[in-house]
Amino acid sequence: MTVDTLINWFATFGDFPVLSFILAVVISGIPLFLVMALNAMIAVYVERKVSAFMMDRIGPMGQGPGLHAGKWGLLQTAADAIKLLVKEDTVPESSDKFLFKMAPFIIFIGAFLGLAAVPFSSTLQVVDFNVGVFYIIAVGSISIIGIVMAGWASNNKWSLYGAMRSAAQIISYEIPAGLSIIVPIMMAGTLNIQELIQYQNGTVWGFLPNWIIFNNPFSFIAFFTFFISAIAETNRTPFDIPEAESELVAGWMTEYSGFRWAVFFLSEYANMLVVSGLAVAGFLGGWQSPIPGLFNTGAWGLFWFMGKVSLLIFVMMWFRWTFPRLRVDQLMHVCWKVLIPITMFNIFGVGIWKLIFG
Amino acid sequence: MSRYFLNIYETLSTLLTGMRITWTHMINIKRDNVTLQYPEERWPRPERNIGFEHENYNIIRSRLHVDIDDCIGCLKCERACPVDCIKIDTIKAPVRGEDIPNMKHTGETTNGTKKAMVVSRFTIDMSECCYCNLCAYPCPEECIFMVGGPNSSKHPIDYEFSEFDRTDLIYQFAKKLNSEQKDSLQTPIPEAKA
Amino acid sequence: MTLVEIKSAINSQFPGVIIDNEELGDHQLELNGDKWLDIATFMKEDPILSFDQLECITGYDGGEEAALQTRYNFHSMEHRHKIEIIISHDREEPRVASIEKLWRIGDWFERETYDMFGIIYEGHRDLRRILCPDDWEGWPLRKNYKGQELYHGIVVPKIKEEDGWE
Amino acid sequence: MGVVKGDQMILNIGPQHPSTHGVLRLEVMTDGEIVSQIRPHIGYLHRCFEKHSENVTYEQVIPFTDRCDYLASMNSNFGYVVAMEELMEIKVPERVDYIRVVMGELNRIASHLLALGVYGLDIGAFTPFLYMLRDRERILDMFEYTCGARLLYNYMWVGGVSHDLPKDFEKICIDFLDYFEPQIKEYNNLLSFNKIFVERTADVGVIPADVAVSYGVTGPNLRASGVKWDVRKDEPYSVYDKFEFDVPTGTGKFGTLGDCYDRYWVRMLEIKESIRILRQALGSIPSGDVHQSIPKKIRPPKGSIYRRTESPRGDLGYYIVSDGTPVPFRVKMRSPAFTALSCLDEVSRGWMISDVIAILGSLDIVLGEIDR
Repeated sequence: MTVDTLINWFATFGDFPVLSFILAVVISGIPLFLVMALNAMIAVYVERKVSAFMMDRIGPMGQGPGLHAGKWGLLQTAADAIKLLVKEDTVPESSDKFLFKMAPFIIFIGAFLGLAAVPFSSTLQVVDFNVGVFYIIAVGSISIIGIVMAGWASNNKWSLYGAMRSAAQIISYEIPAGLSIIVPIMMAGTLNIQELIQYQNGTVWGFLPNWIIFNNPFSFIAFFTFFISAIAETNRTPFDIPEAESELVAGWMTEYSGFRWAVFFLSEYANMLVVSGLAVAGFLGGWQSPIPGLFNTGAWGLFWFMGKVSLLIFVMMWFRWTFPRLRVDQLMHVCWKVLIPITMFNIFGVGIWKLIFG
Repeated sequence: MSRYFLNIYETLSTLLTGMRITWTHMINIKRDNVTLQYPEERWPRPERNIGFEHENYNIIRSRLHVDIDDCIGCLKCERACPVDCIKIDTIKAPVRGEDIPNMKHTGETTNGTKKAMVVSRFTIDMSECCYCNLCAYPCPEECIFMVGGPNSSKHPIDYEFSEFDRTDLIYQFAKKLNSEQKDSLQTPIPEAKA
Repeated sequence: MTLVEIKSAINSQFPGVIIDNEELGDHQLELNGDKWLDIATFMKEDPILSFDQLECITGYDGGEEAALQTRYNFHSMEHRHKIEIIISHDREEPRVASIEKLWRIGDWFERETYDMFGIIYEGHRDLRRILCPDDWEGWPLRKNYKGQELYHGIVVPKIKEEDGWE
Repeated sequence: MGVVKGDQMILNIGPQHPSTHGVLRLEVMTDGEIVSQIRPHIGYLHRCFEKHSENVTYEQVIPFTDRCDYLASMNSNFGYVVAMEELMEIKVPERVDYIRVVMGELNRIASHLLALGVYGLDIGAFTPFLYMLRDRERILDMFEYTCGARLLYNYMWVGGVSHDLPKDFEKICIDFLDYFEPQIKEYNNLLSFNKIFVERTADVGVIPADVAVSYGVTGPNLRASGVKWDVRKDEPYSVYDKFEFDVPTGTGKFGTLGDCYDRYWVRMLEIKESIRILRQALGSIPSGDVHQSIPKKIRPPKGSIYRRTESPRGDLGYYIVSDGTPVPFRVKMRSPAFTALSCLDEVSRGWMISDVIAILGSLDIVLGEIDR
């Protein structure tokens, strides 16, 4: 159900290209936004529960008379969302008001555009670019502009620190992320996400699904380097130095409240979905079933894709509630001195592998 | 060079150890959970028979309560209080150890001590109280105590006393005397200074 | 080392600085404050005394008639002996040399004593109030201290109210 | 603070900040992330402990000492009563001494647990904090069982303790120790040996031994710098001379001697030593009356005393001057966290902002005690 199919379908009713284009974009954009909101709500709830369980707590619970937060606290995130929406939207007196108000939306746009190219199943993808992988990586960088805007416009030293750290971090980690995703691109020989997933059909080594991660040792390592870089790009622990709450209070989000802050939150979780989606599409076979040849059709694709994405998001949460946080220079150390050499080596290795084994 | 790979190995192994621990805690949450759903569940409060013979010494640090019928107005608790949250006024009783029915004043405590004073005011400001329990020890009649625990027979426990107004936390224990009743007694004795 | 030995060591180096005071305890030593910096330097650097740890500086106000005092508790990590040095100051203008450069903790301890007693440590590089606000008036721990009534328009609560309980 | 040059910036950390451990304000001169100077401003929590003490009787001072070091109230009480008993020349029954040691060591464990947990939080690890708080809670439960209060105990009195131990206290305490000892291994695996944690703390904020002594840094912070100084061992008070325990010192386990990791690790080792003391003490508490030597009226003779004890944060000294009345003439508290904080400026110059937080956390300050 891409935009293209919608446009083609509208074309059967007559020739009105501009209107049909707008209609198609809106019709596919609204579900995308719902996906984003739903993802944030579910992810926040799961994150709360996961963190609580890891810490020997039980997290939000709604018991007793009345409807506190639903059974097992299921309505907690809904209540939180309502709270955030009705909260006062404070804008600091000495801030750059225009940029301050703009910043959340720029970040939102970055996440939203990235989501447009995520292949939820073989047909369920808003736009199927021929350079999809490249597009997601490129669009992901838009959020840096928003973050720097937010940090600068807040006129707060903490925000500025957070923004600068964030910019340095995201720009640096794009390099290992890009270098890692080159491995599947080299193997499949395409930048199109659907073709990339199609390439991972069948089996490898006799019994394993032919996912790129299992294809050869280099791509196995490449998955982990990509995943680590992806975590860093989404500013999550152990790379959450831009919003390190024990150092920078809340980093670039310090001055934000209410709805604008909720937008940041939404984008953060959407970004997690996007990078996990890219990792799944590039390395874990996308919407392909883990049992080659079985349950591989129709809605199963969505199920497998979301299942794998959820697994990766869970691992991100798992990291967050287990690890301490790195320091700025250590973060750069990991990026430039560990990840980039490894990814370079990987590209080389995959090239050799392709040369020898086809 | 080997240092470089050793570092990577150490990092991965220690991180995985940590992840294993949080994972075990997560899947064993039913066993490990320590949260209590507060309004529905509560911690058991320690109630114990303390190890020396003074059985009525209190072990709960909760709201202060005064059995005003037992109070002889000796001001010991007032003097012991480090933050001066107890305030007592007394008026000399006409006859030592006799009931004054119209003021609901009893002449004798439950221990049999004859009272020489009518307590006209006994207020405790629980918002100032620091729960040090110093007032409970010197009381000769054991009439000031923190509620609950071994004293639960005298007064039920009250951990969760909260009010909307600060002044509501000033507890009045003395029996209300109007000005005529006060005048009918002797002139108030100025309170002793600590 | 016992107090007697420490006493004789100081006395041989700086004759006449030790003030005899019968009331003092067996670990206390009252000194004349004029050469205090030299004595302190000697106490720290002399290998036999070697007081490398300044445990505590206590300000002391004996009341209207008596003097203000600074009491230093020294301890030697090396020899494990200790001593308390008492230096009395003029009430009107309490001044004594600062030992902040010898023992770095003297910095904050002297600031605290200055804050509470108004004793001025000459040569201290940064003698400001430390616990009270910078613009607080009076020296709180002096016995004749009267608290200010208003501080930036805020009523300062009395330390112990006379009869204001209601 | 001096002149702010063009590429420098003054950053105010606190008084409201997640990791200043209270209301501490740090004026930090930074050049980018690098810190060039720190000026701590304290006094936000000043509650006039010393002035108050001159207006209440000797026994009424004890609740105020609770509130100074509110994370180790038992040890605060302990220091005061030890000083008072020395001033009044009271010999307390042995049972009282044993009970005090048990309580003091339990509170040391509780305090160190909080220190370590919050340190993890400063570095960014959330989970160990809650594990440690979970175990600290059990210690607080034992305190509640003993004296009715969970945080501010007013338990130790001059000449005795307020309540005798419950009859089954020893069993409960041994049960707790049996449960608790294996937990230390888990903390270590989860936090102490975690490579990220080690990288963040090792070699950071080194306090050399001479600097530490000059700044009057005491307790675990001093021992982490390699100076073997423990008041319990070197100037034994109460019955500490009867127990066998080691004084753990820093070894530069992963980095340099006296770095943040050493300070963290010494606390971890001290918990183990406290468990050792507890096991010895619990086995041999003599019987007796805990109230017999409490004086009816506390009127110390004229004189003064300076006595220090080992609180979880270091040498907690009380300077008490008596003029023979029931009201103290002067009470001065030499607080260990006060001296530890004073060296922050020198130690953290040249490090990054994140490291300042790490160093501050490793000093384990309690603002209630610093400001008094």
